[in-house]
Amino acid sequence: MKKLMNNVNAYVDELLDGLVAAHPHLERVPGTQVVVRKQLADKVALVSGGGSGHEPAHAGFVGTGMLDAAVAGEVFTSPTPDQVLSAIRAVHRGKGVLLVIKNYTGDVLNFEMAAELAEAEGIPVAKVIVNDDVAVDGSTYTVGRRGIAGTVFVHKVAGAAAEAGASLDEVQRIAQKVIDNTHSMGMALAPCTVPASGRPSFELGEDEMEIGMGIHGEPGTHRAPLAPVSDVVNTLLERIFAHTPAKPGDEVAVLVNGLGATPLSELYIANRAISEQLAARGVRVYRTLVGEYMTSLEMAGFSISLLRLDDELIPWLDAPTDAPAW
Amino acid sequence: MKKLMNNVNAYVDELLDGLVAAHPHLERVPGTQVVVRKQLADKVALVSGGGSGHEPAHAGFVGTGMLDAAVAGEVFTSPTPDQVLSAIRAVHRGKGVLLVIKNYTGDVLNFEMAAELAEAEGIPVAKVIVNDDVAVDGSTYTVGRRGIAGTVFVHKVAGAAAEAGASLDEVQRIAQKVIDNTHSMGMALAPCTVPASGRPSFELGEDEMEIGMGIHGEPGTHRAPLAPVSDVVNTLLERIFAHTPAKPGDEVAVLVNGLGATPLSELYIANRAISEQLAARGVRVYRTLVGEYMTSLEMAGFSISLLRLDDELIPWLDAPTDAPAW
Amino acid sequence: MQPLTAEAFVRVMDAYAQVLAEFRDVLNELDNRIGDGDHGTNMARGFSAVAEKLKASQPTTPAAGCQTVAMTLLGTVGGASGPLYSTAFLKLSAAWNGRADVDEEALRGGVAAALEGIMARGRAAVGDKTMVDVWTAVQRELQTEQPLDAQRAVEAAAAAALATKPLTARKGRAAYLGDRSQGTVDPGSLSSALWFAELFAAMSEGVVKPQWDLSAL
Amino acid sequence: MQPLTAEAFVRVMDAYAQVLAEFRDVLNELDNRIGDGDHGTNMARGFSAVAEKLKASQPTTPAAGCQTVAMTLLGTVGGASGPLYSTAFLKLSAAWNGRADVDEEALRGGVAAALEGIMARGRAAVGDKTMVDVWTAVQRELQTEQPLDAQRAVEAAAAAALATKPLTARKGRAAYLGDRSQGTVDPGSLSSALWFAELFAAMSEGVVKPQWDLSAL
Ligand SMILES: Nc1ncnc2c1ncn2[C@@H]1O[C@H](COP(=O)(O)OP(=O)(O)O)[C@@H](O)[C@H]1O
Ligand SMILES: Nc1ncnc2c1ncn2[C@@H]1O[C@H](COP(=O)(O)OP(=O)(O)O)[C@@H](O)[C@H]1O
Ligand SMILES: [Mg+2]
Ligand SMILES: [Mg+2]
Ligand SMILES: [Mg+2]
Ligand SMILES: [Mg+2]
Repeated sequence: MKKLMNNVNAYVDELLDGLVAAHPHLERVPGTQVVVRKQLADKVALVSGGGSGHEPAHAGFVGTGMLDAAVAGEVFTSPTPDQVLSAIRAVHRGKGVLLVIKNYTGDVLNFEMAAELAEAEGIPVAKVIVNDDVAVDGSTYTVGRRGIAGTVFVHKVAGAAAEAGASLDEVQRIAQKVIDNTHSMGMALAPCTVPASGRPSFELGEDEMEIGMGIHGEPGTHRAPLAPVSDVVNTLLERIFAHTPAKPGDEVAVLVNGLGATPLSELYIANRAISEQLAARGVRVYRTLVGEYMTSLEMAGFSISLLRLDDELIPWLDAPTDAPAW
Repeated sequence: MKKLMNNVNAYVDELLDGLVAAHPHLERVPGTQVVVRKQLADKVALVSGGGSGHEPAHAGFVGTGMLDAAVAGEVFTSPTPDQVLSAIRAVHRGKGVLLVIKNYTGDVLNFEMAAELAEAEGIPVAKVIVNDDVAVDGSTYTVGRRGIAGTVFVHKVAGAAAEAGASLDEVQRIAQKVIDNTHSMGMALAPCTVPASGRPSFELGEDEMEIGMGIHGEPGTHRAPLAPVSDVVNTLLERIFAHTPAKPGDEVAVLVNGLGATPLSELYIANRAISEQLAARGVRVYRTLVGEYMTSLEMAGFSISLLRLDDELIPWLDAPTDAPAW
Repeated sequence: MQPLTAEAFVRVMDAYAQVLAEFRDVLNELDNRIGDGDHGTNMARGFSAVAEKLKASQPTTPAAGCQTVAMTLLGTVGGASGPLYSTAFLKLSAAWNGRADVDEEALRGGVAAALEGIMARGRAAVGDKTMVDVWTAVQRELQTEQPLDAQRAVEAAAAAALATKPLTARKGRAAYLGDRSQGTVDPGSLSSALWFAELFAAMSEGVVKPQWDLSAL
Repeated sequence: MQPLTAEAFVRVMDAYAQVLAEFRDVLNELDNRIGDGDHGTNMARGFSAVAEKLKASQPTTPAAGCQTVAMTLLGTVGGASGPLYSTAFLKLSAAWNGRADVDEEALRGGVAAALEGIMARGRAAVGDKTMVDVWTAVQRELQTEQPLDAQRAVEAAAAAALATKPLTARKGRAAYLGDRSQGTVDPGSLSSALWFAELFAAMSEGVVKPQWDLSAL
């Protein structure tokens, strides 16, 4: 394991220090792994978070018009409820707090417990659960789909609505609308190594790729021989279009998300195929994001997220934000 | 070699297609590997470029207030003069063109020949040569220092001055001032693989790192056993401070640049050490950029660049830009 | 069965922390096969903090001890198992409130309440290949066998853990594996069975704790 | 020495393109050791384009042929070697302007002009471990030996290329290696020596081209 770090046990603590040092409009809630905006507005507050190792998610999305706080767990481990509660307390300004939770049992349970504790303190808390990953979606189990990179669209759109003064109910409705219209799927070429374990999260042959890979190395639909990226894009889009409500003539936002080690050049090559294939499907691309938004340490691979847009969502998507990673 | 691509010979062509598809304010000059702003302003034009494989450099820095055109060579190979000439012709609006060249023999020669051809056509061309890499700087050879990630500061500051209407001489002077005040040094943990060759650019043992690594895998000062990142940062800053004019009390901009495969979390951990060590040296950090600005495909590692600031440079550094990668 | 005093409860938790340190890699390995490989790390981190907290706070009742366990787990474990074990101990604490020690009847009520809490929080049913399978097995023993045979209860817990092996996970991270989750014992079931072994051994002399054949997990 | 006609020039460039295809991996390997490993790819790409262009354009004078070579290299090679070889052929073209063929005197003037062009552009001196070393050796032969012994010139070029091996590079990418650039023949010197071998062989019957011992490079 080759990593730029000092102490494996201080990995999250040190990265959060380095993050607030780089972004002076952010600060840590002392004694916690919570990053908040220094200037809080008198509005509904948005809190998200999850395990670390997905940087810039989520602290990189804290800023005007996006999140008010991000809670960082250990690498790939959901944060504890007391941490989430600290975040809720730190950002609540009397208008209530929306929790944006990715659909993992650990995340859901820890955020839910924090919500109960906060409500016991009289803080109105609403929540939405993001489940954009169409790779795992079957009737054989009942946990539902995972939340992956499409979560960033929820932060952006709901954050902009909150910044503009929408009520907690309204922000929750808009966030849920984004979730209902966001569908993602990823793939991986090479694993990552969790610092505490020091071992690669999985093994893939030199000519293999994993289709449907989650952001913690959870497997997806199948393992397949390495293929040209245009074919890979086709596989991912086929499955996304089995779920997205986007039809010919609709407008979408596209997120081409790198998992960590994949060069931007390759993401652009993928985006070329994506834009061609969306055009062939008659879907119009309103806006495209290409880069690293929700990573898996140094995993190689990428995911595609589509958000179907309408006249309500577009202005919030385009609204200004000073979140460093948008 | 595991890459998201279709055809090794179309690597650059396809990535440029994907890039302009993602960024609608950019377009390609037809039949070339040149990316330009669609809306050109009536001002001094800035052109930069070099081999591909350093994305987002340089096309990601094309936009209002930064570059007007970026010329992309084959992966790690300087572009040819006819390509550079196409860029110059495409963006010249009667006020002259500044070429921002990284100090490699190939880049210098090809850009210089293009400049001569453009001047023969009556286009006033000025140039600056960026040589921020303090890793290689000795009296035994006469090629001077290499140009690496600090180049981005030149694009930003000189681009902002040009956007504000400065003359060609003035933009050149400001660019040169940035160069004189920018010093960088990098290191690598793992090599990259040029698509056309399919082989790793160098080999490093499981416990080794290369200090002073260039952005094409050129070696630097020495190979050393893997060390805590705070020690690595100390090594790089020691050498940078042997060259930078920054003194205690001065203000600097800091660029913590990932080489491709290094997770953002690790860059933040590095930035924590950097900000502590700069504070210990009495140097004030005016602004910090952390992320991938000039990469080496999927090389693992990072570089630090310091730009010493003054009252003239700060406003240009902070001026708005719509370049996607700033 | 001898009633569990506050001191005995602290000893149970201390012994359990040691067992978890021993089983950390085993639990991680099971979780690695069908989850994200951190169940051992999570549990060892949480319960070593619990053991220290209990030593420092010296609870005077089992209920107070359970309250400390619940709060400590809440702030140290994270993941899916953190809130679930925390909920279990919170429910035990509520069930045992006001008692100096825990007799068989109190245990019956406590385990039923804890299981209800785990199920309410995690929404898993028996057979979903989670710790619910083990807690349910113990709860059934407590319902059907009165007075309880502690040795049988320990063995029922172990058997329930082993019985998760062929199942397809329907809750938690392992569920994303679908059929590929078959053939591995659920790590949370094993960690629960390990706890019941310590608990019953403390409440009944001569209980023989199960020998785990690691290659059979 | 027999004067070089336009047709002979085209044949030289065609033969050279084939030699470069054969030596591509060797040149890449040398460049890999002390540069970025692309000199063979760059040269093979550029001169195969040159061979095609010349076949298509059928130049009527060596000067016109050199002009085509220069312009083609300019748009296909890139890197350091592209502008340098392009400059060399541009200077040859200027020096041979108006001539139907190239005799020894024209060759002398052409090589001197080309070398001057390479040095003006690349700012390298003899001994800096670049192609300048090879062009200088040939230019010296042309200056000092009149009439020229083509075989000696070919051998002088090869010897100059081999003589770069122990040198420390002071120009080009290899210079960043400092002392670590010692012990490898400069790839641009080898590619230049290969060209002179083709050129002189075409201008003088019976010239024996050097045998390269790859393990000695
Ligand atoms: N919904 C659930 N209900 C009950 N137990 C669950 C549930 N989800 C997961 N578990 C238990 O939690 C264990 C995994 O815990 P752990 O690995 O610590 O958390 P995570 O899955 O978040 O990494 C599983 O082995 C299972 O026994
Ligand atoms: N300044 C220079 N003057 C003359 N020749 C040079 C100079 N710099 C490099 N060269 C020649 O160019 C060769 C390298 O060419 P090539 O590998 O194609 O370009 P690059 O170095 O840009 O990758 C070297 O072997 C050397 O002979
Ligand atoms: Mg986990
Ligand atoms: Mg090169
Ligand atoms: Mg786990
Ligand atoms: Mg080269």
